[in-house]
Amino acid sequence: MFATTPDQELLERTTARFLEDRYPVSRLRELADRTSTFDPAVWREGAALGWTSLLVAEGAGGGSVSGNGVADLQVVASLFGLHAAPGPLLGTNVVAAALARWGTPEQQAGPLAALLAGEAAGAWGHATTVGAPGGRRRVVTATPAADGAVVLSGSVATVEGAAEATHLLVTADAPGGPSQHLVPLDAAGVSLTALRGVDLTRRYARVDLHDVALPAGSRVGAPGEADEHDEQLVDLLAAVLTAEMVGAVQRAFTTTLEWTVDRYSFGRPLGSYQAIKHRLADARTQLEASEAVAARAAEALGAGAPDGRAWASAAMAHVAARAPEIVQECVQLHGGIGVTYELDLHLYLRRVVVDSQLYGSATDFARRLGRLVADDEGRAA
Amino acid sequence: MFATTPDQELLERTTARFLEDRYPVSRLRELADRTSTFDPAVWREGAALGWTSLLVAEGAGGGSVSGNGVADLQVVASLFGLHAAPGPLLGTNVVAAALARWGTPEQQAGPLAALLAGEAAGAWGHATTVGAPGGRRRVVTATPAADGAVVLSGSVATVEGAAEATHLLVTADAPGGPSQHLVPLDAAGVSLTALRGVDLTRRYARVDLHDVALPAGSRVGAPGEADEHDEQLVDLLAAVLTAEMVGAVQRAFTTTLEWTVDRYSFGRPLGSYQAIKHRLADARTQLEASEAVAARAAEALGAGAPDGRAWASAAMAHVAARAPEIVQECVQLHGGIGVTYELDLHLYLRRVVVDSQLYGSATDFARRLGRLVADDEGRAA
Amino acid sequence: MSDEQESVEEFAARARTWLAANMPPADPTAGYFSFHEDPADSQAHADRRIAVCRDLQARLFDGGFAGICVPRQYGGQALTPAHQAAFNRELRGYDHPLEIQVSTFIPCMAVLLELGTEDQKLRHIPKMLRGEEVWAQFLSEPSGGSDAAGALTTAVRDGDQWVLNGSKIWTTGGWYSDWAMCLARTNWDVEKHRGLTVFSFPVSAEGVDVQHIQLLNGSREFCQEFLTDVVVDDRDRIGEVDEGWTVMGRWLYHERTVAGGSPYVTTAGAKSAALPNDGPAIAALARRGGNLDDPAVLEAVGEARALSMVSEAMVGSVSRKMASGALPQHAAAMLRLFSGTATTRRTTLALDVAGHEAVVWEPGDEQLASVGLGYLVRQAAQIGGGTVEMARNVISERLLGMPREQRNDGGPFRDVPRGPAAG
Amino acid sequence: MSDEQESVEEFAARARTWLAANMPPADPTAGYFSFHEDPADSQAHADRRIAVCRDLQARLFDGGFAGICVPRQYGGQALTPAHQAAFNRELRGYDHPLEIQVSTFIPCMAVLLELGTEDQKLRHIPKMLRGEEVWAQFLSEPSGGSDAAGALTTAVRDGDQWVLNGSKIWTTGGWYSDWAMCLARTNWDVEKHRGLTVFSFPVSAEGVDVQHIQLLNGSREFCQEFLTDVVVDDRDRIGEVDEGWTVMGRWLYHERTVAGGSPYVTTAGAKSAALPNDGPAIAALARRGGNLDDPAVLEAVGEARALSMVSEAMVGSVSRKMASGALPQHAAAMLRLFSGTATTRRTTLALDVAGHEAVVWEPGDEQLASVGLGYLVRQAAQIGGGTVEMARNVISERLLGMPREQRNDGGPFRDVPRGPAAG
Repeated sequence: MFATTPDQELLERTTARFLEDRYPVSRLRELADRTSTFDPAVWREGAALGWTSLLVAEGAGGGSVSGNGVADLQVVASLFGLHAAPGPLLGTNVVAAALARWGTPEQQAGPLAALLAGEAAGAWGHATTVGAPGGRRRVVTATPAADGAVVLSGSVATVEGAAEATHLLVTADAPGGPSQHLVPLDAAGVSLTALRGVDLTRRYARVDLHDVALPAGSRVGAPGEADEHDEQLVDLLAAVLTAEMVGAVQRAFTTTLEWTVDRYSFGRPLGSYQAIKHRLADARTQLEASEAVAARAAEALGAGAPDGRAWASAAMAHVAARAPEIVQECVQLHGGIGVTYELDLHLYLRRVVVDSQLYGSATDFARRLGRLVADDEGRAA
Repeated sequence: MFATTPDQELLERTTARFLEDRYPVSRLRELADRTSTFDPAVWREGAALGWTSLLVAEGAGGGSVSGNGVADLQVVASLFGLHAAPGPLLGTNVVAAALARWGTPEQQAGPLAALLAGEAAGAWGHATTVGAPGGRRRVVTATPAADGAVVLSGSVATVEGAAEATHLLVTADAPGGPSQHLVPLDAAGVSLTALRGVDLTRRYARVDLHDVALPAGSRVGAPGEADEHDEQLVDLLAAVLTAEMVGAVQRAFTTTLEWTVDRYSFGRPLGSYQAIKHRLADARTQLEASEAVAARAAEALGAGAPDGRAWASAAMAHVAARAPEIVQECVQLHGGIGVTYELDLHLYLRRVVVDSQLYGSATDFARRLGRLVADDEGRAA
Repeated sequence: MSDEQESVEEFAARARTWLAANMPPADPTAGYFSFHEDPADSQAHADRRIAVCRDLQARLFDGGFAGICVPRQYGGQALTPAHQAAFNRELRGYDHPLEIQVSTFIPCMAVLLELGTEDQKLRHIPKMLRGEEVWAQFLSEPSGGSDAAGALTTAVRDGDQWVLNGSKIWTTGGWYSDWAMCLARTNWDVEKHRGLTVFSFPVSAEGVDVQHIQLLNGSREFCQEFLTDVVVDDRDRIGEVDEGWTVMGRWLYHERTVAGGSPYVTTAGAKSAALPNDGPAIAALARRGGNLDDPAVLEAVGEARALSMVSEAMVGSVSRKMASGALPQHAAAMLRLFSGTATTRRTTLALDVAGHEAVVWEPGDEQLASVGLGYLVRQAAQIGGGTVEMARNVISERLLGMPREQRNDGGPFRDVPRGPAAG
Repeated sequence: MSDEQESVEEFAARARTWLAANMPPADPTAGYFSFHEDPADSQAHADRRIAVCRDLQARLFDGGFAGICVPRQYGGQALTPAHQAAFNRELRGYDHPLEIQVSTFIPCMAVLLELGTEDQKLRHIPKMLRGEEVWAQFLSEPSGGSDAAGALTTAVRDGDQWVLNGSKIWTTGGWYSDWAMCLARTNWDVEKHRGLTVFSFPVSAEGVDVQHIQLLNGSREFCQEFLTDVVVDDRDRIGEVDEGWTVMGRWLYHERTVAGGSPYVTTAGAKSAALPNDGPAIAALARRGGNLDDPAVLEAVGEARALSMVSEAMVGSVSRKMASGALPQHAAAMLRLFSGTATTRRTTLALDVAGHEAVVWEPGDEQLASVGLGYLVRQAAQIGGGTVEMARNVISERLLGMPREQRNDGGPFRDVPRGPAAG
């Protein structure tokens, strides 16, 4: 869907083939009952295909295939949506991006290199408040100790893949202002509580930090920069999430279109009824619109354009609102079978429901964009 | 639409016949170009039919036809919507209700009696804030003078029929708390500025009050009661507005259904296309729902039920959201002719657009209901 | 042998006394949160509840309050709909066998009363009234969608018996039911509505395989049945051979009276207030999430509450209009359409307000899980009991008189196109 | 006689210099607030603007920048689409004759270039390029709706002339146009697409009566024309007799290039930012109304802005996909559908935010009046230029390959049902 250059098409083909092979629907249904869905071997192979390096500059050991790593990562993410695939794609890439942009040489040589190689996985303790109320509140504090060391305490509500990740990136309130820290998940004082959720193959945990002592050099970026850095990571995540939702919607739409051709009602194909035709026309159009704005966000972010944040927000505001509605429309057109566990459709519904809510909803991102517009207006006035 | 008793049916028949005769569409189109659309003779005849007395207890000179004057007034209001009729129906009935409920014997013997007889018309300086932001702000203050007299100053933003009314009911900030006052519109210091608007046959003005000296006895109700009284008047108005919108939608729907039967496209009636059938089914259902909830609000308010405010709010929240959408759907099904001045459809569109915004929007009333629910919850918790 | 009939008032007084002494109070929290993180819970939950219902129904029978409008010879009380209505009013606040009213009493007992043989009535109705026979409807089929008359399940005559083969779906509680009423095709060579026949048989009959269907919220109460050479006595046939569509007319009529007005149903009406995703429930979510002061959240609470209130007002007003003849019976399709879309919208509002907390939650947090899992089955409100699309067809064609959809299902049913999916 | 072609870069540099010396700057506030409390203003406004456009077009011609892709013998520059695109880029910030590009150049001039006679090209195209001939499209008919091929306007041959009778509607600026391109029926006895012919004639011809149509926002720029025995020379016929639908294929193709990609249009593209009902405009309304701090209002501002941004992204991406063949040309219907529904939604958001201030306003308050009156014509965005319903048909049938709608308009056009309304 998102590939536009020959190199991206190659990435798309190899990733698609790999995911089809490793994560057919039968495998996803097995994983649904497992406590852990993480397969280190699969993940290392994915890293070899390029999944972990796209947001990381070549100088830091990464590399994009098209010159725009955000757009490249959309190619991969859309296929994760299309296959409802597990794997720490979001957390690892976000943490890698943060380390590549703001990490110390030691962080880049150590944890980042391991993430790039697929030997380690990252988890993001997403703690910004996109839009105001209902956003996650930050409840981690960092207390300075001797020799630049720091002690972290608090709780991070909903962390994807925390149980399998090696490093957690989390923002803490600190004397010098909010700061990002890289927390080894095996550090003393870190405890995890497994959570339940709608997605069948992604696992989440609450991460509690009880006086976790970190040595000097755990901070990522300068003190006080974390809020802006978190916003930048939200921008990147928006590009990735929207692409993943587009992939999931694409799968739901395609199978539903086939269903309306094959299914007969009163001696006519379901798809010959105009009311159904028009609704699929609307769905197809919204899918195209979603792909267009998601791709445009990646274009702007990858180019470092000043309106990147506006595009990322517009993409989430639009796609997170439309994607679940399109898939629910697909459920409706299937009739009763559409709400059963037996039909595969729900795999894609689950994915878009989580993606459209967990890191900020369409409403939150619409408000974020609205605030950008209002601020511009205010400056112009 | 709203008549359920034989007496209400009589009121409906006589009112319908009278409005058809006095306000055919050709007459409305003439009035559209006039500065004033008020016809005192027609209004006196309407008063004789009962239009002005329904919210007033018999003891105060009024009388309902069914025992529930709010429901009776819905019968009349729905016909005002169906005929897009002019006339100070809203203002006169609201002011009459206020005087009947809280007025002094002198106010009832004087202004109220004139309103009931159709010799005078009322205007309401609607000043409550339904829902919080975007609502009208109160900017009239009352300063006590000697002998119980009072001096009013300020401005009332949008008063329907102010130019033809004899009395304005307005709430002012006063030392004893917000109070309602009855202001003769010919008093010294009252000035009007004619406004423009979407409705073709209703006229609005801004009323400025420059040190308007009122004698003792101009206050309606006790000091400090005005906020609750205004809320009660908003409840009544909600019942009337929703009925008027239902009438206007009924007309738009009926003519559109006929159009889809008569109009052919590709050799088939427009109404044989399933996409159009389904949209009219939705519209018909929303119309029925709107009528049902509006009638239920009148039932509750007329009976003085404790959930009257909730029903009135639910009715406006729902009808003000749906009515304009149904009429716009009717426009859409007419195609290009639907947005022309030539087709009569816009008469009803204009009416529902104004009714659904001027005294508080669907959003405002949804918030009002939400606050009632939240307060209940809070008490229960 | 006929007694002087007891007045409604006397009857109501007697019922009041009896209820206080014999029936347990209702549990207001029960029933509505039908989400099950572990699907096995769903089945166990239903089993427990049906056992309670059978017991409660037996108590009603023993107390002389079962089958209030059913003739005495079949175990009923031979009273009037007014007596039943009075009893239902008195029933408020008491637990009662709500879950077996639909299917067992409407439509199954109602259809037997109207179209069953004397033998069928005597064999089944007393047992139904004693809670001993719970009936299921074997009606929808996997290939059927909205087209009930397109049944493919086939019954072939073999002397005094019939042999049934095929599959039925969307049966509520197939596994705990005792008997089934089943629509089957007995003639493939005539027009589709003319080759159908209705049968009844025990769910435990040989060749009946009941499978649970798991829904996305963990519910396993719906079933699919596979019928393989199921042998049915001709005396268990309901109505004439190939006249099944006539039976279906009454079957569907009685099924629709679930919205109100049936003389055969013992219910205190919808359990009030605590609907999931109504305004108060959403306000509770928002209070928990700390965003009840957000005006957009207040608006969502108000919108959800308004939708419930409009539904309530509309059921009352449309029912009255249908009763008075101001609206035809087809107007009921507007209730179905409105409630379907309104429920969907409320489900969405609840998710919007709960947000991220409803897609990932602490184990055991039933309130948030029900929002997230409830959203997954959101469309059930627009599918179950007839899709909203069918309702829109009915409204436009029957109520508004717009042209009917073209149908390709005339002629011998054998030749009706069924598409590659029906292969 | 052929010169060495100027490179695009040289041409652009020359254009830059010329524009700075010869064209006035654009007025960023002009054009979009097309509301007119007094409808007479609408006509006067259009008259003034068209006079300006004619002058600007003449300047372009005199400067050697008119008809950049038109052959020299018809007054053009015989350069490439790349030159036109470069000129359009340079044009940003300058006023230019935008309002006469559609109709005069696309589709009319484009159709003449492809299908006109040499005589027709020589007579008309130079005048078009000089701003002397503004053309109108006499295409839609009052009875026609979405069915252009259902034209009832009839042309009857009379020797070397034709006599036209009928009515056309939705002509932009019929009264200020000089010539019209007109679709008419020349044969009622064949299938509907096979009996049509295209003509051209002066709008001032005897028997052409142009009437203004007043829209709900006060605009009077659309017209309806009544044709009564209008005599047209056969040399003004475009294309073959009864082959009008072939001409229409190109006519409609060129009309659709208004979204972009035409080599015959001189435009700097959509005037940016200040669209009515885009996010910034709604934020300005809210700032005025004092409710910009309401989170629901911020959300509305964001939603409106997002819709505009999505439209922009989608135009770019779908155009690219159509150009590369990744999507068929019919995919353009998705752009039409999205922009129609998005514009409608933005109009609604603006009204929601402005609220009561947009339904009753102080005289002369153009900002608020445009919101209220704009809402009245909201559906125009889903009607004009082909309804969204037709777009949904095209998307489902042509793009998704779903079954076509049943049509009852085969056979001789004379016998096609036209309904009581067409009486």
